[in-house]
Amino acid sequence: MLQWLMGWFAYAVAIWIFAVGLYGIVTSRNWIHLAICVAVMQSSTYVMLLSIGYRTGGAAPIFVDIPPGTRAVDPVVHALMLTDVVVEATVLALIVVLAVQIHRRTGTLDPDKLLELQG
Amino acid sequence: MSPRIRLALFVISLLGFAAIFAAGARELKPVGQYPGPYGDVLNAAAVPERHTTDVVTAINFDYRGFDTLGEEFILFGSVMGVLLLLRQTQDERRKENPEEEAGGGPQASDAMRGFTLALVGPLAVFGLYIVLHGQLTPGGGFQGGLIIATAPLMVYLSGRLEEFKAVTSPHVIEVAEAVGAGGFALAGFLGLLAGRNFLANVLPLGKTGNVFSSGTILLISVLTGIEVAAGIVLAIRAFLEHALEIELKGGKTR
Amino acid sequence: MILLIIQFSVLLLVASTALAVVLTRDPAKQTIGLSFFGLLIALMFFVFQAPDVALSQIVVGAVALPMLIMLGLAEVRRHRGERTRGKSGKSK
Amino acid sequence: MAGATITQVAPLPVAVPLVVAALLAGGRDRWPRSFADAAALGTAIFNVVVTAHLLALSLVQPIVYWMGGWWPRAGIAIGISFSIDAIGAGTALLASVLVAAAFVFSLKYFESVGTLFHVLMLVFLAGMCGFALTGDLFNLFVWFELMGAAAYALCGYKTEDPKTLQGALNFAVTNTVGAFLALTGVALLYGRTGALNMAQIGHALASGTQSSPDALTLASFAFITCGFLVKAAAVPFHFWLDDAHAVAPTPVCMLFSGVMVELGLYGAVRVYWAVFAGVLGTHQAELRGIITSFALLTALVGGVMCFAQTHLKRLLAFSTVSHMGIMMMGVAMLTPSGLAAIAVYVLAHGAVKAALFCYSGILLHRFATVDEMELYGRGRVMPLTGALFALSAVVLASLPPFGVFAGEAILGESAKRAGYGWVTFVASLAAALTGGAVLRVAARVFLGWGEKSERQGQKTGEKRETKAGRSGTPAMMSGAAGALVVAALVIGLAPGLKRGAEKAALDMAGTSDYQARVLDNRTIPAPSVKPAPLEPAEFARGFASVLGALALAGCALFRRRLPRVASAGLRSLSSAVVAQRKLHSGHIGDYITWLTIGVAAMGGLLSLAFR
Repeated sequence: MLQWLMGWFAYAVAIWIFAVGLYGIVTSRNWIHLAICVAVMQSSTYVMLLSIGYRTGGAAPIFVDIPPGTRAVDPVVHALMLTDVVVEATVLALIVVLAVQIHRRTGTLDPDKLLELQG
Repeated sequence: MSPRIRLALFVISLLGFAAIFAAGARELKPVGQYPGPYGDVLNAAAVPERHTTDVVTAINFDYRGFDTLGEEFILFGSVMGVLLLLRQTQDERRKENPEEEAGGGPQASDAMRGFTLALVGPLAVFGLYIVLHGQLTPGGGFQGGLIIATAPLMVYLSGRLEEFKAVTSPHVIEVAEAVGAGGFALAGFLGLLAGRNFLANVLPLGKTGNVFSSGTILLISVLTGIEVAAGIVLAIRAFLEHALEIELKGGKTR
Repeated sequence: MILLIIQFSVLLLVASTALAVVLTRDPAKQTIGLSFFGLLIALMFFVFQAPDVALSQIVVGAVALPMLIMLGLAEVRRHRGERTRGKSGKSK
Repeated sequence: MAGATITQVAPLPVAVPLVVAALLAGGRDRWPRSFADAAALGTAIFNVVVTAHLLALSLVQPIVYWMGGWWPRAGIAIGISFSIDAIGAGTALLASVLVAAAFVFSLKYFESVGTLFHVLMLVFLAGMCGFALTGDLFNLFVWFELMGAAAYALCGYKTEDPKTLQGALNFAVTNTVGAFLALTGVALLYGRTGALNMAQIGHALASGTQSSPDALTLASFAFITCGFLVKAAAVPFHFWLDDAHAVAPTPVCMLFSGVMVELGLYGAVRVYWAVFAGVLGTHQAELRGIITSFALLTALVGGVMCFAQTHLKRLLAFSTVSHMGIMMMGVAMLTPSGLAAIAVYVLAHGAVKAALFCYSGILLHRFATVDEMELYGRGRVMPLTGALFALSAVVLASLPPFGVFAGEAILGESAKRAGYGWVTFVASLAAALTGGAVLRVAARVFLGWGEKSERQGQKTGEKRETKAGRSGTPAMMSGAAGALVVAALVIGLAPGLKRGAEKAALDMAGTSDYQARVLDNRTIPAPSVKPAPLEPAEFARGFASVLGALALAGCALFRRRLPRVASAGLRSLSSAVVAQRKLHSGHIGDYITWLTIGVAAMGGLLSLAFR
C-alpha cells in the first residue's frame, strides 16, 4: 500500500507545488512575495526530476565505498538539478533587485498599484 | 481584470493544467523504477573512464560539461545584470555620511560578533576542501564556491562593514570572477589545441581516488569555485553599496 | 521500509511547507519560511540519494536566497524610514 | 569519420563571445571605452563570419559536433551535441548580424556603465547561438535561461523609470514561468525515454509500443511548446512583449523583436520536428488545426493592437506579435515548405524590424520622444530618414519582391497545398494592419499629414537614451539602420534563396534522417530540391496588402473626411480595441492567468484531438 502510494505521491507533490506557486504568483500583492512564489514554483521541477531518477534501494552515484556497478540512482538528474538550483538563485536575485529598485522609485511593491503599463 | 474574475479564470485553468500534468505523470514509471539508460551507462563508465568516484561531478564537468558552461554563465550574466541594475544612475548620488545612518552594518551583540568572525576561517577552508574533492565525494566547484562566498559575508554579519569592503575589493573580485568564468570557457579550448573536440578532457587523468586526478574536471571545478565565490560576493557587495551609500537626489525616496 | 516512511513524510512536509510559504503574505516572515523550505528540499535530496544537490541546496536555498531577500527587505524598510522621516520633517 | 561534416569551428559562436565577455568584465572600469567597443563589435563580426561559414557547410551537409568528443555509444548519446542544420545556422547568423548592428548603433550609447552593456550583450549573443545550434533538450533549456538572464537585465537598463522596472519584472516572471513549464515537459520526456538528446528522445518515442501518442507525450508536448511560445509571444502568452519593448533601450529592442522572439518559435519548431514529429505525425491534420488557431489569434490581436498604438516602440512591439502570428501559420502547416517560408520570413522580418527600431531610436535621440502625436511634423527636417522609414513600412507590409514578401509568398503556396489557402488572407490583413500603422506614423511624423490633436491618452514620458544634443543624427546610427534596410531588400532578391530555404527545411523536417545523422553518424544523401517560381497570384496578394496598408493609413490620418459609414465602422473597431486594451493591463497576475489559460487550452485541445 505504502509502496504503491509512494510510487505516485512524489509526482503529485510536484504538481501540487507547481500549482501552489502559480497561485501565489497570480494572487500576490507584493513583488518580493511574488519572487519567493516563483522560487517555490521552481522547486516543483526538483521534485519531478529527483523522483524520475530515483531507484528504490539504489545507492547515491558516488563509488567511494561501493564498487562500480552497484545498483545506483540516476546521476544525470542530479547534474540537471544542480543547474536548476543556479537558475533559481539567479532569477530570484534579478527579480528582487528589480523589486527593490521599483520600491525606491515608487514607494510601493504592490503590482495592483503599478498600472502604468496599459496597452 | 478585476481580482475576482482573475482568480476565477485562473483557478479553472489551473485545474485544467493540473489535470494535463497528472495525466502525463500517470504514464511515467512509478517512483523508484528509473528505467535508464542514460544514467546507467554513465554510472558504469565514469569511474574507469574519468577516474572520478563522484559520477555527478564527472557529468557536470565532463560528459555534460557544456551544460555547466552555460550554467556558470547564467550566474555570471546575472551578477553582471545585478551590477547593471544597481549602478548609480543620474538621479542618484552618494550619501555624504553613510556610516552615521547605517550604523556601519547590522547591529549584533558582542558574542554574536565573535562567533560569526570565528566562522570565517573554517568556512573558507571547508569551501576549499569541497572544491578540491568534488571528483571524489559530493561537492565540487559550485558547492565549494558558495561556501567560500559565505566567509566574507560573516565579516559583514559581525558588524564590520569597513572590513567587509576591504576584503572584497571590487578590483580583485572582478578579476577573480572574470578568471573563473573566462577560464572555464578557455579550458574548453584545451581540447581544440590538442586536436580533439571542444571541452575534451585532455589532461592526465591521474589515479582514481587521488585529489589530483580526473584531468580537466579538477581544473574546471576550481575555476567554477572561483567564479561562483567571486560572483556571489560581487552581487552582495553591490546590494549593500546600493542600500547604504546611494540615495536619490533630494535625499528622499519618491 | 523505514526509508520509505522517511521519504514519504519529507515529501508531505515539503508539500505543506510550500503552501504555507505561499500563503504567508508578509515577506519578512515568508523569508524564514523559505529558509525552512530550502532546508526541507535539501533533506529531500538527501533521503533520495542526491548528496551533491543536497549540499548546494543547503547553501543556496537555506542561506544564500533568504540572505538575499533579507538584504532586499532591509533596503525597502530603509526607504520607508526615509519616507516617514521626510514627511514629519516637512510638517514641522 | 564518415558521416556528417566535421568542423572544429562549431562551438566557437558560443565559446568566443563568452571568453570576450569575461575579459571585458574583468576590468569593468579599467578598459577604455574604445577598447570595449572594438572588442565587442569585433566578436560580433567574428560570430557573423563563423556562423556564415557554418551555414554554408550545413547547406551542403548538416553538421553534428559532440562536445568533449563524446560520440554516442550504441545509439545512446552520452554527451551534448551541436546538431547544426541550415535553419539553425541561419538563425545563429541572424542573431550575430543583429548584435553587430546593435553594437554599431549603440557606439554612443550607455556611456555611464563601463563595459557592462557589452558584457551582457555578448552573453546574450552566446545564449542565442547556443540555443540555435544545440541538439540536446536540456542544453536548449540552459541557453534559453542564459538568454533570459541577460535579457531581463538589459530590459531593465533604465532603472530611473518605474515603468521600465515593471516591464522588466513582467518580462522576467512570465518568461521564467514559461521556462519552467518547458523544463517540466523535459523531465516528463526524460522519465519516459531516459534520454536528453533530441534525436534519441524522438527515436525512443516513435519506437514505443503504443500506436497513438499517450497522455505523457501530449502533456510534454503541450508544456514544451507553450513554454517556448511564451518567448515567441503567441497570444495568449504575448503580454510581456509589449511591456518589455516599450521600456527596453533601442539596441536591445532590435534584438528582442528581430531575433529573440523568433528563437522562441524556433525552439518549438526544433522540438516538434526532432522529437515529436514521429509520434504525433499520425494526427497531423488535427495538430495543424490547433496551431493554426493560435496563429490566427496572434496575427489578428497583434495587428489590431498595433494599429491602436501611438507609442512607436509599443506599436512596433505589437507588429512583432502580429508577424509572429504569420510565422506560426507557416509552422502550423507542418510541412517542409511551411518551414522554408518561415526561414525566409524570419531573416527578412528580423532585418526590417531591427531597422524600424533603429529609426525609433534615432527619433528618440533627436526629439526625446517616440510618441506619434508629439512627433507630429517634426521629422520634416530629416527627409532621407523619413523615406527609408516609409520604405521599411511597405516592406513590412510585404511589398513584392522584397524579403518579407518572399517569405509570405512561399507561405501562401504551402498553405494552399495543405488545404489552408484561406489563412493567407489573414496573413495579408495582418501585414496590411501593421504596415498601415507604421505608414501612418511615417506620414504624421515626417510629412505632418493628418489631424494632430487626436490624443489617445497615452502619456509616454520616454527618457532620452543618449546624451548627445538635438541636432543631427550620428552617422553610426543612420548607417546601421540603412544597412539593415538594404539587407531586408536584398534578402528577397538573392538568387537561390527559395532553393536554399527549401533544402534547409527538408533537413530540419527530415526527422528520421536527423536521428540517423546524430545517433549513428550516417551520411544521408542530400535531398534534391527543384523549387517552382512563385505564382503570380502571390504577387497580387503582396501588392494588395501594400495597398491595404496605404488605405488603412489614409483612413486613420484623415478620419474626419471619411464617409459616415466608414467612420462608423472605424469607431466600432476602436471600441473593440478599447476592450482589448483593458486586457493588456500591465498586471503580472493577469499575465500569468492568461498563460495558464493558454496551457490548459493547448492541452485540452490536444487531448480532444488525440482521443
